[in-house]
Amino acid sequence: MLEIEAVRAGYGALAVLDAVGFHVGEDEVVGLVGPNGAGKTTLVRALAGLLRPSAGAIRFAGRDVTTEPGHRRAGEGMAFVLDNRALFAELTVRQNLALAERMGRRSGRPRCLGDDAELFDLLPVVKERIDAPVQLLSGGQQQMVAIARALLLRPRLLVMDEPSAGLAPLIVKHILELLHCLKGRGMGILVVEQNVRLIAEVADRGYVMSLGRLVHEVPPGGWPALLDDERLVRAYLGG
Amino acid sequence: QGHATSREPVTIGAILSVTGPVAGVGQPERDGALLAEKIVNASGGIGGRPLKLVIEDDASNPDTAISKATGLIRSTRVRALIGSSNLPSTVAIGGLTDPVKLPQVALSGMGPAVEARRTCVVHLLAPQELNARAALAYVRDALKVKRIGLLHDSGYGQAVANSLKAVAPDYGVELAQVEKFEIGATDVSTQAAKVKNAGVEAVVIVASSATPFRNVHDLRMGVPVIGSIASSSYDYVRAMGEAAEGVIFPEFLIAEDPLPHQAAFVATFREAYGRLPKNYEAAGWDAVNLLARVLAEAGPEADNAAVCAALRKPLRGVLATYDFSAPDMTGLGLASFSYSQVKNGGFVRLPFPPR
Amino acid sequence: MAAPCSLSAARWALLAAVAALAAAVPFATPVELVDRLTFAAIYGIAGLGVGLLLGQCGILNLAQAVFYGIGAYASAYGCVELGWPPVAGILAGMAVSGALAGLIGWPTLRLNGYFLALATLALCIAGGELFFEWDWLTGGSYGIGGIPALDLGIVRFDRPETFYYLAWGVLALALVMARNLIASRDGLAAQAMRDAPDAAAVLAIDMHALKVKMFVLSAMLGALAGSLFAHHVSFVSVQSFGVERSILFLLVPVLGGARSLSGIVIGALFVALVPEALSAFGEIHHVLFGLALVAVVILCPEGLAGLLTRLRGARRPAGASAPVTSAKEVEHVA
Amino acid sequence: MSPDPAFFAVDGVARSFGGFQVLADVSLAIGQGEVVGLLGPNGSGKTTLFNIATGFLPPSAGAVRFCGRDISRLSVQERSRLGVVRTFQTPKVFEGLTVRDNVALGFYRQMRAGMVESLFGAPRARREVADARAASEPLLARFGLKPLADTAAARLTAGQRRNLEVARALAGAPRLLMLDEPSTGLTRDEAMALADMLLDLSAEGMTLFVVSHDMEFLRIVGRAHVLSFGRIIATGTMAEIQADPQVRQIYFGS
Amino acid sequence: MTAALFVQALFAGLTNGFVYALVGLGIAVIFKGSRTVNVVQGEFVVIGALVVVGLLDAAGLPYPVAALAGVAGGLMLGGLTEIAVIRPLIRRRAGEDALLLVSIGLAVAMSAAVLYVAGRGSYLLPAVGGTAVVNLAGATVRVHALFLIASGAALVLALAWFFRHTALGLSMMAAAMEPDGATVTGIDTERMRTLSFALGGALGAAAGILVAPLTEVNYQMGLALTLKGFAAAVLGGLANPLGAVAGGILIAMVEAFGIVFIASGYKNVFAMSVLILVMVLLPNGLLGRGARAGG
Ligand SMILES: Nc1ncnc2c1ncn2[C@@H]1O[C@H](COP(=O)(O)OP(=O)(O)OP(=O)(O)O)[C@@H](O)[C@H]1O
Ligand SMILES: Nc1ncnc2c1ncn2[C@@H]1O[C@H](COP(=O)(O)OP(=O)(O)OP(=O)(O)O)[C@@H](O)[C@H]1O
Ligand SMILES: [Mg+2]
Ligand SMILES: [Mg+2]
Repeated sequence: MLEIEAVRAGYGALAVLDAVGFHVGEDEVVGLVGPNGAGKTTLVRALAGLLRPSAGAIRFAGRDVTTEPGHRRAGEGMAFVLDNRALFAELTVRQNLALAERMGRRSGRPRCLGDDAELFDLLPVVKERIDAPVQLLSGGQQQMVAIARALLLRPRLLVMDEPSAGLAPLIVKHILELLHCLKGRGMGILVVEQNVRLIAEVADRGYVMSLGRLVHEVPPGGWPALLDDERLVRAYLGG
Repeated sequence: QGHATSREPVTIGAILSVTGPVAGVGQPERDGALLAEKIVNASGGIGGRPLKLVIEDDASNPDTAISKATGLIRSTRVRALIGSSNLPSTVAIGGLTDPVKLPQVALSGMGPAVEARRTCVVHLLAPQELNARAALAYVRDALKVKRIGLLHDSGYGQAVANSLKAVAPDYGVELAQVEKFEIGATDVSTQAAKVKNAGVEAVVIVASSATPFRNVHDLRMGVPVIGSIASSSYDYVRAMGEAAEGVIFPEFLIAEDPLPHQAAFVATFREAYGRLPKNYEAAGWDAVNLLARVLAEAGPEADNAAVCAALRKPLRGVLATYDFSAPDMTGLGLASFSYSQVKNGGFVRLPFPPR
Repeated sequence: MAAPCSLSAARWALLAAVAALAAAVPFATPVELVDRLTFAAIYGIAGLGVGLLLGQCGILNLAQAVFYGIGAYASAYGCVELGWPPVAGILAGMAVSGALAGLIGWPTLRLNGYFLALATLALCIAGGELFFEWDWLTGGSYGIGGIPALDLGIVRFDRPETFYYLAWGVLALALVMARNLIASRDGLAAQAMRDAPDAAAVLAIDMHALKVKMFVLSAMLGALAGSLFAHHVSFVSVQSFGVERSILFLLVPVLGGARSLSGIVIGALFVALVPEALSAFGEIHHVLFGLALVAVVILCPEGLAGLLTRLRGARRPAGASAPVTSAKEVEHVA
Repeated sequence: MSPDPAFFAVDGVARSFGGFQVLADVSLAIGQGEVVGLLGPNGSGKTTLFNIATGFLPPSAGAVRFCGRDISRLSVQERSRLGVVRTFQTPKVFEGLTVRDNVALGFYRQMRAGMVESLFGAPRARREVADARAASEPLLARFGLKPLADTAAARLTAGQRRNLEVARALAGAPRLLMLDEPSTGLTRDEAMALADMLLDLSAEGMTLFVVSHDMEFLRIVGRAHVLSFGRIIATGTMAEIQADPQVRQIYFGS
Repeated sequence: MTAALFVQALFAGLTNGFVYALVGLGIAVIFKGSRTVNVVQGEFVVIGALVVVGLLDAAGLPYPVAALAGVAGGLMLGGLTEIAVIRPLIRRRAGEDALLLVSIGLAVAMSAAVLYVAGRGSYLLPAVGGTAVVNLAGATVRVHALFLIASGAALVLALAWFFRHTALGLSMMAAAMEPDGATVTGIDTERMRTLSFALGGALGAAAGILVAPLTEVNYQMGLALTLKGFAAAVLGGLANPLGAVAGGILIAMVEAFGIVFIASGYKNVFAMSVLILVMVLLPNGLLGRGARAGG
């Protein structure tokens, strides 16, 4: 589904990512963990087309999308929950979601969730505050809208940067269940998190990033071992 | 006589507002001045030496005028200075020419008190009080009415308005309603309505735009409208559209009905530029010609005082006949004015004052 | 810990060299250029006021022409009509401007962003109209002429060459003080409130009082520049104090890079010299000036001072990449 | 520990936005040196309560008391001067300043130089800023920001911003520190280290009021209140709260 | 004061209100779609009108064709401005200051170019109903002024509907508000920005064509128009077309009645004081909404 190869990227003169390569397959949840400043968000932004890599390649569904503008990637089925949420603050929840829904409908792909009701169950705020401008919502409510927006794009690949940030435990549970359910429907999912324990609950396999490089690959079922591995935890803290 | 190109040129500087808000004045002045330079040189220059006119654009801004004048006076070492097209620049430059008594021919009307003390700065356009008197004379003697309304802008118009208020009693005229608007106003219909409301017998408009004329026309007041030199350019009259019809201008009539001494200028100008000249073209032309004449008379090598003395005598130009011998430096009188009225988009001479 | 404001030896040497060069200018250049440079310093002083507000506080001030005008009229009216010594006129101008800024700033500086910019624009328009309307004081479009040369007892600043030293001396002094201010508690607080007002409030920064103080300071710089202008040109009239002049003063810091002080000097030189240089091209020189402004931004979006830094700074290391979209869009009023 | 109602109290506070009731009659009290938690589902009104307590929003009804004084009408900076300081759910850093100066501004309350002194570069004005910068060093080190001290805060990542904000809030030695989700975006170890540090500070007398969804982090609180639809539905130790069936149903989901 | 004077002032306020609003509308639309304040808007108005003048005089086109061509010209000018100047700047992450500077630079260049190309003259366009006036309670109002008010109102309602109810309108707003969010939602932010400038340019030209028959146009009125339009737009909440109309009418009414009741010499002092007062009382603008305070 997603394959990236020796990607380098950064901000102006500052190089952050150093030859990062990995892949996310269909029907799997891949976790990416790493300390503050490791470059996780930078990687997500490069995947989203918000930051152009200076070297390397990004392939999505067999096509090279490295130089493709970000908005086209969305049309092809890459959806993102960005760490700053990037919602349209002055628009209402309904308008925020309508823009994504329209995009998703145009793609012709099937919906991730059966219908709106399912979405509302999952993320209650979407219904409760549907006509409120997003900027008036609480932090967690906004996070839910950001997740809903990504789902409405009917993605084939879902990338989430710290999706649990600010969410109450109940909602985090909902999201974990959702991820389990989605991967069963042929979707690839990449979850970036600080919270290794959370990742361990949902991800099949994954990677540890530090100082802009993938320093460790977590094999399927390897998460609990990672938590026990003194050496890795220290390396992971070393950032 | 013959073409004077062989000897060292006599240099005159000119600071004109070719760009910026006063470009409508500076550009025609430049056209007239350049034409005059050509004609002066074609007819032998100044005492056999060619005339060189160095024109600088002050962009309608006194700061720039100061720097340019400093350069012309001290680096280019001009023999005389023309300008500027706008009053602030003129007064500012005067602060530089006055100490060295460099002859300066200003293309604006006389400004603040300090100008009257500058004995080497002459003004080719009428002082505002004279413009006021020209309008009032017509109101009293031709229209024979007593209650008038005044619409004026806050710049030039304000200066004329102050004079009008001061001298109106001399003419037995009452300014029944005086209304003001900012320079470049796009709508003065409320002010015009107030004037109409006051039930006046004539309206005087002093502004450098066509808008107030149209707004007054829209109110269908049915009383005579008197304009001023600031809005008498062909451009503005065209922009007045239908509203221009019948407006009376107490200023200078040149191209439509040229007097014998104006005919040559009008013909030459028309040939050179393919259009008719009006006040500002004539002022630019006059400035260069007057200086060429007095420099020739005093001799190109004469000192500043001698040139100034030569300048302060009766001199005939195409815009008007000037006489700068008065101690207060005014050069024009009421007799210099000619009155005209717009008919079918053109200016027609009015039989006033009766000769 | 080293004092954060001490300069390195190399920078001292550079500064000394620039100062020496500047001192030599009147001896080595045509007088009209000296005159232009004098105006550059005057614009720089007024522009510094605008720059402090814009760069440090994030306030767009379009009213500087009014304060400049107050300074100019105080000097003109004081010296010509009341026969004051020049210093009295200058101080009176600064005092009146400062007081007015405080009076008007108090209610309006509670506004933010474009609302505040509009309030300053309104002040500029209203002030300009009063300059016209109160012609008993300002002379209206006739202006006030015959303002005497600035005479400080020892020297008479009555020629471009001498005035040049005065104007640049004042600007240099103002820059040093601005530098002190920026490095101080108030300077840091101003920048904090510009970037995150809520967080600044939590740190007990009284933003409103700080803004008012900065506005007063800015206005006083404007008045000082206006007084110098009046004495240099010897004539003042309303035409010099319109919105266009406020925009000119805004260009000074923006061209150089609003947050840098060396940018003020660069911006002032630009607005004073470039139009002159371009006027050689004839009537289209305004078009060219406009395009030059555009070119500056395209060549160095952080201002001309940013360009200098870039030329001096390291080359871009290989491997860095360019962001596709803007990092942070302008903050807007909601 | 029994709360000393004289220190900090919220009394019958209510707030609605154009008919939408967000807080309804919330009362709670915190004693000096206490560490109190506030939790509840998303949108239950936690941040709104913080906004009211710190002066960003006026309450529709009720009062906020600090040290026995009604501070409901004081502005944010006046409350801050009394020692009431907060952090924000979405960190707000001064992007144009260096990381060090961000923290140094935390000492703003202790600085005294006036603008005239600053303009003339008076020794006191210079010294104060230098002192504040020096005093920032231990905090920078403590929050792992030392290597970034001279970079502009605009370049910080989400986690670094969170660290910076907490460091800045601690700088001025607040008396009541209100933290809105301080552990979000931090690594586990950072979160735990922060928890330890906060416990130390509370032992030294600082009062803490913490909003969080992070149960592991919330071990630092002695008591907690649970908000739901703007009402306090449970109060007690974390163990009591985690056992409360109503809280389990609407908040933990089991 | 007579009833006639009152009605006259009322209509002057209404007409000028829509003149300011038409300029402000373009500024609001461009701000909505790009978060930049377009200082060039007044020049768009002047150029739009002058293009039509040129097409009528020089090319002799019939008026409706020339007017449409003028609007199309404004559309292209706006779009081109974005593509040639704004886009490269935003790609290079220029800040707010840089965008303001470039906008001022363009305004200077364009107004000087107008002086260079069209000269110093003032130009009128044919008015609907010619110079005919209608008599209302003793006041006379140009037929064209009524036409201007009606078309202004229609235009603003259409725009409000466009931004609220069409996907394109929403996308334009979204792209300006949050470019990253828009990109990951599949919106081409650069295209949206170009479109908003094109729309602003077309609105500017339309404003010029509507306004010029009443006010004349010349090379130096661009800045004054921009300032009034900016005031109208900001007063209304900046990103709100309906607000621009409310703001424009408020300013113009205060001006008109200031002239009637106070003195025409203090018109702006009065109007600007009221403007500041309104902003202090309504810190989000006439129709603006507040953001969330605190965290
Ligand atoms: N806009 C920016 N400009 C310059 N440097 C930046 C910018 N954003 C991030 N960086 C730098 O890039 C590096 C990686 O940042 P990134 O945001 O990718 O980290 P992260 O792994 O997501 O961290 P966190 O867990 O805290 O979110 C950091 O060193 C940071 O300082
Ligand atoms: N200014 C406002 N206008 C309208 N509604 C508001 C405003 N501020 C907050 N709200 C609403 O009040 C409710 C409570 O918001 P608040 O931010 O206090 O929640 P919270 O408990 O902090 O949630 P979270 O855990 O997600 O941060 C939300 O439904 C929010 O939409
Ligand atoms: Mg991150
Ligand atoms: Mg919250």
